[in-house]
Amino acid sequence: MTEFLLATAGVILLTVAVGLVRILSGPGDADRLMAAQLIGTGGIGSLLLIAAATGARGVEDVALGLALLAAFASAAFVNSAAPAEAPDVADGR
Amino acid sequence: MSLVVDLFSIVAIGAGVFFFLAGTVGLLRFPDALSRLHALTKADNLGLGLVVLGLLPRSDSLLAALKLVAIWALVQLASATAAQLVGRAVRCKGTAV
Amino acid sequence: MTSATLAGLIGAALVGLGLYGLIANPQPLRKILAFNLMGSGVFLVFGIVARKGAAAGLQADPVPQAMVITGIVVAFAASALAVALVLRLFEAAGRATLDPDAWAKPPDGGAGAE
Amino acid sequence: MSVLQALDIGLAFLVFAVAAWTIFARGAFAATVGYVVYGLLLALVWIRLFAVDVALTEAAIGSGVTGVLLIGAAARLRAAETASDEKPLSGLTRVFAAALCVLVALALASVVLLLPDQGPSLAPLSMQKLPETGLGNPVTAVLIAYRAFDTMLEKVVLVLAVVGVWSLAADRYWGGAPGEARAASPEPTLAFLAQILAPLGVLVGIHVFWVGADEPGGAFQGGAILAAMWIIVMMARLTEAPQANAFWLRLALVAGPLVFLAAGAAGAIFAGNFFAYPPGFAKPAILFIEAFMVLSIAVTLPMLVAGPPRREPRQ
Repeated sequence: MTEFLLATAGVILLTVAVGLVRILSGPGDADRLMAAQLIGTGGIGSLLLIAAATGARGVEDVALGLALLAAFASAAFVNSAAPAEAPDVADGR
Repeated sequence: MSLVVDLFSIVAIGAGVFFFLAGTVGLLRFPDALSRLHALTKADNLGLGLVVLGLLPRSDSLLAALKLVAIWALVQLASATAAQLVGRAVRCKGTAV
Repeated sequence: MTSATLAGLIGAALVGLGLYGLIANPQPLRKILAFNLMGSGVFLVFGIVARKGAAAGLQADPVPQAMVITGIVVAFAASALAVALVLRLFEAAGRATLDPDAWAKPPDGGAGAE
Repeated sequence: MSVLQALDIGLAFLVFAVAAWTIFARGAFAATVGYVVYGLLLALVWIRLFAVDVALTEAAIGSGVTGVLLIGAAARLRAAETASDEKPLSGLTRVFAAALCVLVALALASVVLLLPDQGPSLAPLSMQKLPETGLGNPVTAVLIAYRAFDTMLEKVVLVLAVVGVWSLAADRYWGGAPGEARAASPEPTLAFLAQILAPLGVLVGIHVFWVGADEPGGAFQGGAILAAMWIIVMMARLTEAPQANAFWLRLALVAGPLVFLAAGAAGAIFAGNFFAYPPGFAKPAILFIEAFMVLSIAVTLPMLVAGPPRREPRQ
């Protein structure tokens, strides 16, 4: 079972790596921001699997911290891209 | 009993990995940023949910199990919000593309 | 090769990579990034010392771990100060370059003096 | 080769590749996003080294808070990048620099390879004295008891960093608030996220601090999570950054090192040595000090991210 957990963690990391190659190259900043999202989800998944396999204690808290901070990159981007004096970005709908 | 648990974990985590794979395939194949965003946030979150589901019976305490569920819920929230924010950045061309 | 040794080797490679970025990247923000990379490489080398000091029922020596924790926090404080300096330079002068020759020319565009 | 080894090697390659991306990427923004990814991968490596306390710190500070700082800076410096008048290094200098860096990396790598399998360790000593502190987590014991003086000085460094950042303010802004004013209508999506995330994050932060006595966690990690929650609330413009001359803010900034120093001095009087804790009373003393450290860290990190004051102080 341990082997299975580790192997799945590896496969998830691999898919994340392949996704990162595609996403980090752009073309736009939006694509690049998705990289933070991709590694957030995939990284937490493989973190939990590795922890379950190796029996490291207290790893749930690390994953919890990562999950809390998963949206921070996008939030920081939106926050600094749209300064306060700019008109509120309309939805265009 | 432990065989049943193992089988459950293998099926759930295996399905989770499949969705991670599907998400990456979507990233590679979809032509524009918005549909890539769609593939990424939907498929990967389902994948993480299934991985968490598979790990649930293996956690050693109720608190640990609750934490696992909380992790998944928080990632859901973060992904949904980030997808909204990034999607909006794609739409208003001034800041992206 | 153990996973600890592997992490140590990655640490060594990161120090080299960060040092190169620090020298070769002209923009100050990129230099800050490179410096952080170098720092985390050093932390990883610390990490292998901790892992190889596993004893007394512990899986890693706590003393290097504690030093890395304080190190990460101090590295963040230093980066924040550096970023603030770069942003202030940009705000005050309309550009953020470390190239002394560039300052001889008048600025072309940018935020302008405050 | 076992599955674990394969995973370790794959992880190592991934870390190295993302690190190389942050150095060689074309745009500063792309590089900073790479750095956020790198921070998260590093947390995975720390888990593999069984240093969960460090992984927690790396996750909260290395990836999360540093990410906000760098992405914000990259977005603001975009204009500087397009109007860049730097000339890149000449080819020859580049080759020399690369050679130097390869040499440094090789020297470090050989040191790593020459380390004995069972290195020198302070682990037995820290475990031996652990019962006297009343703690169960030796890393916390090192931070707050065995090497308390170090940690106290490190808190002073944080305060000095805030003073350094604040001192970059223009004269007329001295004592004012950093960042933009509170928006009349905050960005709705971000506000939604912040309103749900902040209460949960405060809970998690306090939990991480509290379990830090016995399990992985502690004042730095808990404080950093609390700090992140204040940062997200400020980013959503639900609240604005406080004025730098606010008395409560300054008190909160120095409370950690001040209480720590006072406890150290009290140790000299009551326990016979500077930074000694009286026997049987060590754990309450440590938790008391840590609580103020959490407060100071939770206030210091957002102030460092917010930057120097940019508005005139209100009287």
